[in-house]
Amino acid sequence: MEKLIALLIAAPLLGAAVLLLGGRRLDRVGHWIGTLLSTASFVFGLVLFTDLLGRNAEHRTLIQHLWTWIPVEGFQADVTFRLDQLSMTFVLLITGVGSLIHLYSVGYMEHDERRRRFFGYLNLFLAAMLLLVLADNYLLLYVGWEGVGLASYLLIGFWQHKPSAATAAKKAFLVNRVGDMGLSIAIMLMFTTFGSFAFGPVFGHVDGASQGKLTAIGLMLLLAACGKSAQVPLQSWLGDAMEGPTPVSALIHAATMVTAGVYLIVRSAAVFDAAPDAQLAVTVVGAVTLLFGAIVGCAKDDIKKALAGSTMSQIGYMVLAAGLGPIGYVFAIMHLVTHGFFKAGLFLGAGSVMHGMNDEVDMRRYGGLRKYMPVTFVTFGLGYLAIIGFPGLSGFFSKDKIIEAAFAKGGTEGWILGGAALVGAAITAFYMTRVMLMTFFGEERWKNQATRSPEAPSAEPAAEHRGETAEPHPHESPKVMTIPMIVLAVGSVFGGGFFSIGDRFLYWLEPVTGHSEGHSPVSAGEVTAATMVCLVIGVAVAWAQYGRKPVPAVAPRGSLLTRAARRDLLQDDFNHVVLVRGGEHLTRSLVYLDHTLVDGVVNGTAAGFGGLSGRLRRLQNGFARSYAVSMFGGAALLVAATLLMRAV
Amino acid sequence: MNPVNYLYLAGLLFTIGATGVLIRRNAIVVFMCVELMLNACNLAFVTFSRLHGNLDGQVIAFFTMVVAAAEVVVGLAIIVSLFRARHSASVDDASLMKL
Amino acid sequence: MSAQLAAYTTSTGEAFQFWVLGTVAVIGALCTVLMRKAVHSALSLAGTMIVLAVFYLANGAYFLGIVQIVVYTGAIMMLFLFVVMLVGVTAADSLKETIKGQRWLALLCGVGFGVLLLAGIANASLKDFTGTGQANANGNVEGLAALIFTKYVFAFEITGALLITAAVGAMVLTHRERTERARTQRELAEQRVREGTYVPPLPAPGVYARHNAVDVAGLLPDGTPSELTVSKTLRERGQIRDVSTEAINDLRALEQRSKERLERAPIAPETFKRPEEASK
Amino acid sequence: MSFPLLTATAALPAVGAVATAAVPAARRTAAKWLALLVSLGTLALAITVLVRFDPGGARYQLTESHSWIRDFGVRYELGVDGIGVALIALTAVLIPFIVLAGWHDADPLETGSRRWRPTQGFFALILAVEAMVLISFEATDVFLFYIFFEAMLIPMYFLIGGFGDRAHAQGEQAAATQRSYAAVKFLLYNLVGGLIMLAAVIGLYVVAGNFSLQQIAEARAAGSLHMATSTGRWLFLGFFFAFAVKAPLWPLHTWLPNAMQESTAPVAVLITAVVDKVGTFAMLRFCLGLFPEASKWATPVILVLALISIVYGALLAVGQRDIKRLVAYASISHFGFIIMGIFAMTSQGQSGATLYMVNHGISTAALMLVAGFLISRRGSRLIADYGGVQKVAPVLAGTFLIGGLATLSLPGLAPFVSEFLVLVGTFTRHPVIGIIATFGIVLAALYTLVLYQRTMTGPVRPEVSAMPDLRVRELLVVAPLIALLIFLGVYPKPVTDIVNPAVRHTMSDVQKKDPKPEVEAAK
Repeated sequence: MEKLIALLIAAPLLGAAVLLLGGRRLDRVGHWIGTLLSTASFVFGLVLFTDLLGRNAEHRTLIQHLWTWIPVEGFQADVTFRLDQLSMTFVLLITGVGSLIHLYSVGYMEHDERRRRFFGYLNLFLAAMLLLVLADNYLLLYVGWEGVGLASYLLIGFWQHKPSAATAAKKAFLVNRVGDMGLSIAIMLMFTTFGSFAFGPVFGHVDGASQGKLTAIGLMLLLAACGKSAQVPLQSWLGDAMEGPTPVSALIHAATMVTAGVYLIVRSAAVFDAAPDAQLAVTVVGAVTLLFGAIVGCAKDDIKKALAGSTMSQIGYMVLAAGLGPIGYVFAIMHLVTHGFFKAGLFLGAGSVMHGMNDEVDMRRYGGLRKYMPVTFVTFGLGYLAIIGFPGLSGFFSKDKIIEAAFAKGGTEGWILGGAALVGAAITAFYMTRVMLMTFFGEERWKNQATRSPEAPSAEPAAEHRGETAEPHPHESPKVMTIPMIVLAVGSVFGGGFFSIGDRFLYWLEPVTGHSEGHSPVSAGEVTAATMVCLVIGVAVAWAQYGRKPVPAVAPRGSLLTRAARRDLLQDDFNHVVLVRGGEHLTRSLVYLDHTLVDGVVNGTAAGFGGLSGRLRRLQNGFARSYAVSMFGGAALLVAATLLMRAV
Repeated sequence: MNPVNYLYLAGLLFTIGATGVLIRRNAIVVFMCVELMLNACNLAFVTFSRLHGNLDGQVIAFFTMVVAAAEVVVGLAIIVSLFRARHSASVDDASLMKL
Repeated sequence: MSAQLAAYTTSTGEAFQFWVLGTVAVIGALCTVLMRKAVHSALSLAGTMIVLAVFYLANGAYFLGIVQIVVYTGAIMMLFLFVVMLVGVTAADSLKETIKGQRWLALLCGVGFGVLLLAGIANASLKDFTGTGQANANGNVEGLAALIFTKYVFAFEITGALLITAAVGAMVLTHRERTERARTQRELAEQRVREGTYVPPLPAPGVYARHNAVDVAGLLPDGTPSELTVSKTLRERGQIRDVSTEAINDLRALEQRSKERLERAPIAPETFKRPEEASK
Repeated sequence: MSFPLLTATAALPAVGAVATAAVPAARRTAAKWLALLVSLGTLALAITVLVRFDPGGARYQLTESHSWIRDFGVRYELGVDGIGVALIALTAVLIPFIVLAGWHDADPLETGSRRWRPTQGFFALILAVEAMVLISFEATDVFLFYIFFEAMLIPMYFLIGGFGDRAHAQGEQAAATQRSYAAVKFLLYNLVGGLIMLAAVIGLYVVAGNFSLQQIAEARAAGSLHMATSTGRWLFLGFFFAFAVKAPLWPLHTWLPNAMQESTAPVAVLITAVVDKVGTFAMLRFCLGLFPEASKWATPVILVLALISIVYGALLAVGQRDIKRLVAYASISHFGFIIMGIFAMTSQGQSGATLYMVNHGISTAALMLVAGFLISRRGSRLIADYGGVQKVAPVLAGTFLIGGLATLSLPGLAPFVSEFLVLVGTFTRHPVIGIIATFGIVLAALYTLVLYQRTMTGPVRPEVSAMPDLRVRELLVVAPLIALLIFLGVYPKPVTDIVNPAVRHTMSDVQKKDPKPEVEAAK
């Protein structure tokens, strides 16, 4: 049965290879090949899953050793896969949602002549992501880690002829690289501490390691997580990443890749449990990000960017939960999965809306679309209810548990974190309602105007090919797009409930992550009540602002906070001023110095010798007599020398 | 008196000749100065042969004379042709060694 | 003095001779270097060489002494003089130095070298000496010959070869192959006209019948002397006698005297009458 | 006396060079084919060396030894250890691609240009360089090594100065002057280094009495080698300086950008991927092998210099406007990694460094050659003159991207393995330096992606709109390199197996043990 694990990765990898090397002759069938192979991988996943279910909890870890990767004196890296409950969960999420989104993309990318390559990249991403979650040691995980980074780079910059897209892709990769730096340093630390970086040995010897080392490792892992999961302070790339095609945003920047950071933290539970300081840092990052993302989400008029903000904030929840230790791990993963469903669904919905609206992304030019695209409306709405944590839907279960766990952390930390989580919930309710209202309700602001608005250029250049700048004719998307949305909607409705009934998700994951019931100062009921209150407040405020009075088609200037939030709370400006400008000046001055100083010293020496010889040349005036003088003088010196020799 | 004085004289003459070579511009005079130096050497040789009491020094002096004769012949020939080429016998005019 | 004497002792006579002639030699050398005219240098050099010849003799090198006089002073120096004449005794080449600092450097080196040399000789302790007595026992010439034709025979032969080569070389160097046909009178004349140089034959030197010497420049009508009239060589040697002023003065004096002797009054203007008018 | 395989390996290209040069001027193509065949033959020989080499066997294998200059104890001694084998293989693999890539680089220019480009000479010189590089990888006699280490400069000088890029912004004349400047600079730098090394070589002879690595090693082992500490250090510095110039180490690096910028892409690859490796290789074999004590003494300074090279090179690469120059500075940064790995004095570091030499050779070759194809199409080296190439020439762009990703050492491609090994090896002994060096990977990503973005993405510039995609010959050059990159990235075991024993020997030379992990240390 272990043999199958490799196939999980092999299938999409094969797909990527075939599609990318296949050339134009595959253009007609390429997308179906990609979809097929990802589905195949999903099927393998299901087979393995049933197999795991067949075993009892202790024996649910499958190890497949393929070959020795880097054998060097004292340094052993293997290509080994580890399939346990945690990675199983991810495998199913990735391949499942992945396949759905493949299907969706078939319709969505229909008009793009580079569709084959798009699917190649998608398969490449699946392979890398699976490698990431299946790796049995951190170095192999690192391969997957950067692999998904590459895939996201390629996919964000898929429309490379758009400078904005290319820049966004580069930015994403660079910011991720900073995170990767953290990961590689963490691996080095592990190597120096444990002499290995395979999961088994590392987690086995944690108690033997010094506190300081463990904390350092934890913080470095956190840095990596921040990079990949767009947590403060490395969150700035996610917003721009929306330059990519919407399916990409759904799959990579909502459902799977961005959650890799959470996976990393949960996977390294043993390390974090032994390093409370690192854990605290994790929780802080999580809390800050969930508020940060939420606030940003409130101000964006670009529907995808708003959703990106919410993604950020939801992952903030997960990280927060993961930072809480055994109390939270399970719920972090649970929220991750449910979030995977509804956020993917929301993005696909957004994509469908844009599809119908000539790729318009500015919500201020939407409105009243529910009549025109009912399926999208329903699925999107369900996803909306799920994310704001409407009782009974999946978001409710996972998020509620996280807030509970936050309070259960105890002490002032508990209160602060819990409070943050609650506020987050309120804001979530607000901005999601806002999106909902601006998109599907209110009067139809897209009427009587060309949707191509100069100040908000569309993300999808496909329209430019079609050259449509006329008034849009909203229409429902084709089946191939709606079916995945429906499936995801179902998942986002029932997922949470399904997992929570009898805590089966808890029992499923417990052997890997471990679990402990924190005793919370506030009872579960109270937390739920509080959450509900926040939810209602959020929705109410949103309704008051966007439901009752009409939405202005051009964004009002807004308060200081709003404007800051529109600019991602000035984080980009900070980066630009400090890093970009500073970097530019640094490099420029260095280039100058290299030319003048380092090179100048050498050239200066050369010039000096040149001048010296020029002077000496004067002596050679060509007059035989002056040469004779020098000869004579030399003779005199010789005589003197001989005499001196004789003397001494 | 000690014959070493001859050596002193020889040294003196040699030096005078050398200095002459350096300061005179007329090729012929330069040549004469060279001859002077040669003669000084000869004197030294002869004196040495006397000091050591064998004739080798004289033989050498003899050869010196022969060589000097040959040298003068060629040298003067050169001067003449040089003078023909450029109507002067000044050493400095032939300052073509400068690139 | 006899060979034996010269060989063994250095008599007071020799000492005296040395000091006197040594001085002469040094003075001669200095003159060689310092004389403005090549001829003078050559002559003073010859003097020095003769002195040296005497010193050779005094040192018991009779053969060399003679050779010195015959070959050097006799042949080589004469050769020098010939060349000097051939090259043309240009008016003494100025001793003014053209290369900057050359002279001072030269003097510095010279003095330094000389001092060192003498110091070296003084340093070498050569108090006692063995004369050329038994070396010259059976004749200096025979002694030399014995050496030259036995020990130094190769050197001797090679030197001979050298001499031959030198002779040939000198000939090759000085021999001038006439490359182009000698130009005829006509061509020369035409060229002169073309170049616009002095076309008519050069005027003769000398002034009237008084100074017909070649070294006297002829006078132009205004009484100034004309260089052209004197031969180039004399001109270059600067051996022109300028007699113009004196000639003019003589002329004036002559007229004066002739006037006095003829006692001529100035001719008064008188009216001229016909004779028949006068008879009436 | 078995068949002198090593001599043959080095001799074949030498003979080939002469033969190629002898081809009459009219038969240009024949010369090219001859050169290609010779290089392939050399590759075959190199593979036999690889096969005959037994990792478990003696340190130096396939040895040959003949007396050469008896009076000075100079011997013609050849022998290869794992490191040598790996680099011989690298050289032999790269040269055919270089020849193939430079197929048209030395064709006579279109009429109107006064420059005469002797095609035969171009390929003959390349083969000559290969021969010298090979023999300096094989030589176990210091003097023999020195001779070819220096002789290498002559053909390189002519390759750099004689054959530049076809088109040039400021016209033919300016190009010629810049080329000769670069060539002279290259020559002077390396010559100075070499002369200093010569002094050290002589000093070594004075101390040791012979030039043979093995004899000196035995003497040291037997304790019969009397080398004063200070003497050893001076000699070490003499050697190291030459190698530091060759494998450009800050601040002796400035010749490399000029040389690579002015020479054609294949020659640039020859410089950075093959010739410069001799420097790093020699550090490993001679500096550490002959002067272990001095090496340990100099380690801190050298590590810092290497660190500066890494960061500095990367930063300058970011600031470049010229594609080739950018690659050159990237190489400087990578050489910093290699040197750091060598002097980290850990087996991971040194294995990594050796692996890095191989991988860097391949990755730079891939990137530089593709860049060369790009430049030959547009006739400009300036990044600003490109844009949107991806749209018109997707394959070219793709290969370029892969080369770039290899340069930023993306996991799954060969350079990652070596770079990570170097980092780990350094980190275990010098954590701070290791961490700072890790910043290099971010900068690497920066300059690579900026280069890719500016040249390949964005709206299509009119000048490149008609740009043809890679031709078959060019694909033949690039595809195998990329395949090699991926293979060695996924399965570097073949190389590491060969390298590890050699590294073990080196480690024992310097009498260093890898630091124990904390957990085991605790026990």
